[in-house]
Amino acid sequence: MVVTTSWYLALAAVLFSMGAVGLLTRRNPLIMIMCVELMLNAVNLTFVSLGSELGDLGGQLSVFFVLVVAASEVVVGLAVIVAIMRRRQGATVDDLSVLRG
Amino acid sequence: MDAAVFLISAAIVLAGAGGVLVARNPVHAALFLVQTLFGVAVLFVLQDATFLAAVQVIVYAGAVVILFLFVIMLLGVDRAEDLGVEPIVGQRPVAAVVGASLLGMLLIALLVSVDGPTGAHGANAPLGDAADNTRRLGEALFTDYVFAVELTAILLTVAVIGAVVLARRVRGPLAPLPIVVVTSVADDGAQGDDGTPDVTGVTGGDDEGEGA
Amino acid sequence: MAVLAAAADVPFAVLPALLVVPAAGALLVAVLPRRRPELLKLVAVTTSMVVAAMTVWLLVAFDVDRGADMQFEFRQSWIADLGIQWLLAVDGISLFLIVLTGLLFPIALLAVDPGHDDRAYYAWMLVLEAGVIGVFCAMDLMVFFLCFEVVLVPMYFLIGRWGHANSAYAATKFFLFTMAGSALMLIGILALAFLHADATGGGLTFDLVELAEAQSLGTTTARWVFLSFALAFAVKVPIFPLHTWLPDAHTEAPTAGSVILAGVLLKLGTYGFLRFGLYLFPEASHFFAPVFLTLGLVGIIYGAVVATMQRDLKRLIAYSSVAHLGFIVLGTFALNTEGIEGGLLQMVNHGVSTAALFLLVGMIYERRHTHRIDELGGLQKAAPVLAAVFTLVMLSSIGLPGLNGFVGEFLVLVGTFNAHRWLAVAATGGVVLAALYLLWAYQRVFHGPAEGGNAEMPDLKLREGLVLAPLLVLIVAMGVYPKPVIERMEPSVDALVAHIETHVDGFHEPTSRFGADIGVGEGGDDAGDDH
Amino acid sequence: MLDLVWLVPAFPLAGFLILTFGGRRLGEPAAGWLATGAMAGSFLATAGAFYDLAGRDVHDRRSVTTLFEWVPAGDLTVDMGFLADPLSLTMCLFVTGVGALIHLYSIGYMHGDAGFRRFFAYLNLFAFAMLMLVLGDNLLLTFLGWEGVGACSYLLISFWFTDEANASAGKKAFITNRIGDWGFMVAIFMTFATFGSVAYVDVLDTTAAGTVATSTATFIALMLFVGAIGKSAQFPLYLWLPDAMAGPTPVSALIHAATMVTSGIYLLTRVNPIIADAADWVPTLIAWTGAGTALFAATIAVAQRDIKKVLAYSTISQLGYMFLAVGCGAYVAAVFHMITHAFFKALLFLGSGSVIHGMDGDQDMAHYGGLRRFMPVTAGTFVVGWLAIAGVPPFAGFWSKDEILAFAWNESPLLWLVGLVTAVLTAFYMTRLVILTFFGRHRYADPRPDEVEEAWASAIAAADEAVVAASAALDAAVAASEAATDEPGAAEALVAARAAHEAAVLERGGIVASAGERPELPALALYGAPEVGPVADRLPDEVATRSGHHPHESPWTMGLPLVVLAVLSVLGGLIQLPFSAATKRLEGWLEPTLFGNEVHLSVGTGTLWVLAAVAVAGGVVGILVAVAAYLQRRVDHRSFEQPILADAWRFDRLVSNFMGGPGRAGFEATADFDSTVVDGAVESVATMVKAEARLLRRFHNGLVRTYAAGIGVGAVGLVVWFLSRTSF
Repeated sequence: MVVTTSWYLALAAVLFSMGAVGLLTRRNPLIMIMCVELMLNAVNLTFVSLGSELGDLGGQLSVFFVLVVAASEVVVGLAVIVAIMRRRQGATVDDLSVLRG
Repeated sequence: MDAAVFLISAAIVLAGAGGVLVARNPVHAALFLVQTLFGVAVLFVLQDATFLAAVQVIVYAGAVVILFLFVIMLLGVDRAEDLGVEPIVGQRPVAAVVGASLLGMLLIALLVSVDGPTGAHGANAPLGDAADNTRRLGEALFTDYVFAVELTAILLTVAVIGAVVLARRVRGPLAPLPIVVVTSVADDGAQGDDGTPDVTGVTGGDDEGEGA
Repeated sequence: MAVLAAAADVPFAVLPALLVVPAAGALLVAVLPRRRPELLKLVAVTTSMVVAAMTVWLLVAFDVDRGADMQFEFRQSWIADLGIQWLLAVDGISLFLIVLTGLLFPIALLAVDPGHDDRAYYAWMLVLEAGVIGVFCAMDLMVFFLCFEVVLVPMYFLIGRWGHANSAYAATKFFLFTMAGSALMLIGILALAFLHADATGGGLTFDLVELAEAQSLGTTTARWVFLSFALAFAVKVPIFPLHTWLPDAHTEAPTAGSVILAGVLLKLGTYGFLRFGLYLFPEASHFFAPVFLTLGLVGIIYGAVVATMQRDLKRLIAYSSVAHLGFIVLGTFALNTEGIEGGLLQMVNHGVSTAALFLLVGMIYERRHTHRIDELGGLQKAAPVLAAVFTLVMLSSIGLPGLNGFVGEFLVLVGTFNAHRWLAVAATGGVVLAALYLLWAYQRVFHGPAEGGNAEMPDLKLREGLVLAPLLVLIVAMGVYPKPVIERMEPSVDALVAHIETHVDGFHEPTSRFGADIGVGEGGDDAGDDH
Repeated sequence: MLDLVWLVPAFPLAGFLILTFGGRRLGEPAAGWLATGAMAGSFLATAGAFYDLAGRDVHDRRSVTTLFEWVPAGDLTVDMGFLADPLSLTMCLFVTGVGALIHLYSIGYMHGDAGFRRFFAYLNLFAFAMLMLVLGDNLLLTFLGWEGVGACSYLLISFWFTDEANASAGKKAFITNRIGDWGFMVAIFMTFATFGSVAYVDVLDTTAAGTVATSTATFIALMLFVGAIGKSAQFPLYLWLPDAMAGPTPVSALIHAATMVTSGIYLLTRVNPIIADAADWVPTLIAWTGAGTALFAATIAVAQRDIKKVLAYSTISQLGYMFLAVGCGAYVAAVFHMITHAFFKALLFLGSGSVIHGMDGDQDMAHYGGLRRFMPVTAGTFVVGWLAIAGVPPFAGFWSKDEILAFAWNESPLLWLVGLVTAVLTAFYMTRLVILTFFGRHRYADPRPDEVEEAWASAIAAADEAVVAASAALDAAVAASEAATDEPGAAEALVAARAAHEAAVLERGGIVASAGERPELPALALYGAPEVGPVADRLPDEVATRSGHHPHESPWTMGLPLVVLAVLSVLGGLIQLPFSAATKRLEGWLEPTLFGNEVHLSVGTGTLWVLAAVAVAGGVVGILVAVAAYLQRRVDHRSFEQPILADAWRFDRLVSNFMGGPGRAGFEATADFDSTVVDGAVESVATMVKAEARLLRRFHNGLVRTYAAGIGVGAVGLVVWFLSRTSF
């Protein structure tokens, strides 16, 4: 039995959805960022698989950039979390609703 | 053979993701994340994207997750999170619906509407085999996409500086963040109810103010 | 005259300079050190003085013989593909309003110091001046709209930051009111331009003259578009039901703010009616004239009556402005030379007189720290000179012949009488009421025994006298010899009336019945049913 | 000389400017002399123009001097031009002449007043405005003067502004005048709409040519009449004139007797062609308004005690005569009476001013009496004025009034009757005034009702105190006797104290009783000093000090004008004697300005003689009755001074009550309407917007995960949308 691109895509879809659900359900900011990473990985997976499907290097190139962006995002995000946690030990995102209208 | 590898790694990936989803302790979640990332890396190899696989392992599993762990240790937020309760009313159902429908939609979109392999080939740089994948990537990055690469460099620098600025320890006592109880979401402030009818809501300015 | 003609076509583009100089001055002030109020004031005043000088030069160089057509025209494409261009010009209608602006700003700046945040204050004042002048000389609808809006911002801050107790409320009220109006006007402008483009098949243009001469809109469309303009102007004027922002704004604004607001800003509306109402939409203006005439009349009587009962001097003057501007609206929509000229003259006169009144009230406020009439009294004993000046200005505002207020008022009424007798007869009643509320206020403030702080209130200082002097001179001069002003306005006004006559079929300028046959019989007959 | 006619108003204007900007250096009396000089110069200029004009041929007696274009707008062109013709110059002559005299008088009258310079500045400004009114060659310029005199009148009435009453009087005058000015303005509009010009030359000639529709002429005439009754204080707009007496007396003489108030008659005379072309009922209306006002005001004057009030109502009444004349088409008679009235009424006012000056500002005739001994000059000249106004031949007033009455008879005997009754009343109240002021007892030192009241009050208070003291003493005595019963003296002391107490109570009872049945003290004590009974010694000190006071005659600056005016009041009649066309100098002189609209008497000479005789007889009757009532005291004067008359038929009160009541309430209501309804609508819009905002802000709860959910839903939605648009 041969692995078609569709398999990868299906996997990516599942992974992405799981990340999304995690993002919506978890309260710990760190874990929420992790969920974002999951979603990014799902996207990367689709890039790579469609790239190889179409025999196009573009897919992998985009993944490269996504990686970079993800990395910097994590860096900044974690910095923000550190800044917050300094002030409020063990704060969950639900506690941080200063911008309430 | 391929199928086996795919299925196994897919299982790993999903298991990891599930772990991240349900792990009550951030540290565990981080470890589950590593697992997922490895799985994805394997899938990359499976698709001859060897360089990306390597980067995936080094950067993600190596750098990012370690960073996560550092933060966790630094802040000692490895306290378990109680998943039994959900403070926000109706958040879980929404999450379920969103997740499910996302899944459905994406499956439809990716599988049906694309209707599988088209056999069409990109006009872009041709995809080599695993051997010269790295070389081709390098060529592409530093010729056609060199400008974008430079941009990423700048982006990273900015990110680093930003991180330093955000995370540096400020002198003196820190202003505590205001605690806003979630259940108080629905209350609408009392502004404007004082005698003077105001077109402006100028008096409404107060509760933005309390953040500072 | 040859000299003047020569002066008129010198290469020096005076109109852009009139916009640029105050703007530049504002920038300069903005970069000066905050801690040097006297320096800031110096810069601001000199800038406005330069502008004033230029406006006076404009007045001198204005070619009376070519009074009808646009002079000092300046054309510079701005946003080419939208057909928007910097198109500035002056004619008899805008000339004196520009001069008035140039005159009032130095006075307002010299008269009172902001007290705090000087830098921002002076910067905003200069921005305001640039905007106002822009409104008066813009001949491109988009540029006009731009300036019309730009004016709001400085005024908002002037009222809000340097005003009295309840200034934030007043400022926002002012802003929202005018904004609501002008938003519609923007739609109107765009509609006009696009419809014109469609009708003519030509490119998009916002050139006022071109649009007005083409008259390419259908009657009904034109009426709707006119209404969108009219609403904006009606708010600015303000016309009767839309006037409530004015008393609040005046009461809360700082003295300089009130001076500029009453002296210049209110004229934006009436000027707009002339330039963008009658000129762009002659048919619609003629069609809606009865409405505005009625509202103008209501404004005259209503404003006067409400003014009579005010307990705050500034509020009282604000309502008197409602009445005076009612006269202007009346004259404008009489649609004949006398009326429109009277309206124009009244704009200038009201600018001078009311500005002077607000300055005087401001001076009283500096001494007694109150605007409330019942807290004042018997001031004439302590400050005879101040009282004398106030009397003069008051009489001019009442419309005493020989002072400036009368000429405009009279022309307006004569014009209205020729067009609509009964309106004029009723409006003349407003003249009686004017005497009522002003004299009563004067009696309560200046007459009677003086007690408490009123008894030893210091009299007018020389500096204040000098600030007031130009206004007083104008008050007398324009009452005794208004001819120079009128003869510069007349050609443009005649052209405007002719424009209306050509574009409204069956419309003839309503004027004196004297002529080929004294049609007195007919004239007499309407008079006949009078009693 | 005629082209220099602009000098006439120029002199007082210059005077005004110098006095205004001349600074402090121009103090007293320099300012006064300067102003008087300006008026004198103006008078000379007028005289020069007068002789120049008189030298011309009769039909050439009209010259227009244009200085510059005043208001050139559209078809309307108004010049700053002066019309010199017999009518305007006649007016100028007595305006400047009488004006100069009154200026001179004021130097003495305003002596020592803080606002000396200001006063003369105002006076000059007034003279300027008045001359503009007279000389203006078009309605608008006349209107300039018209409003100008109104403003100056306002300034001068409220000259002593620290007193609220004066301030209100000034305001009232200005506003009431404005109501008239409304008519004037409308008339100007109509004139322009009809003739395309407001210049007298065009308007009058066109009208005289008879091309104007009756209805138009009627309208214009009516509106001008409205203006005229405002300025000339005719019913119902006369209300301001009595109050205007709050101003300094020279002002009352100049503005509110001689000049300004007559401008209404001047205006109507000026536009006589329009009145002639108007419907017939317009002149009738004018005549009856005049006659009615004359009678109405005369009845009020009978019961006034304030000397200036009497003169004020008498002025209104005399102005009524002039309107009567105008209404009867007797323009010459109107002008004639205007001139003579200017002479004798100015004289009377100045005389009263001199009296008030001598009595230290007291204006109540009840406090006068027998002043002729103290101020002979004033008294003598005043008597002349009295005879003149009472219509006693050969004084000036007789001739003019007689002529008016003749024309009234010519119009309708009923008018004549009203005029005659008025004449009788005039004679009566003027005689009353003269007697009360200059003859009879010197009542100045009499105790006045309020003082007597005071005395009684103090007496009763004292008695009360006595009783209190006595009872206290009694209690003390009782206590003492109880303390020491064996003491021999105690009993006697007790008895004495009790007796003293009873005495005090009795005393008090007596005083209260007599206070109860004491006679009502007459305000006007003609019969010897009022009897104040037991409290005479308790009168306040002022009474004593007053008895030592002696009214003084005024300085020569005040005396001279009186004398001159007295002479004029005697000889004034000479300018128009009814015996022959030759003696009717004024008529011949004014003829060119009347366009032949002067009515000609259709009654025989005999009738005229009879009428004159009757009029004189009426005057004499009035005088005799007054003498009987006030000098010989054969008739009780109270039967004339009815309260309702003293209250001016309650008309003024009625109007002011309305203004203060419903009128004011209406204004208040409008103001509230503005703040509640109009502004309320605006506010309610704002409130609605705020309510919506309050709803919407609930969605912005600040919870990241909620927002995330929103994004998720949005994402799903997007995908759905895309899918729905892709064809499978």
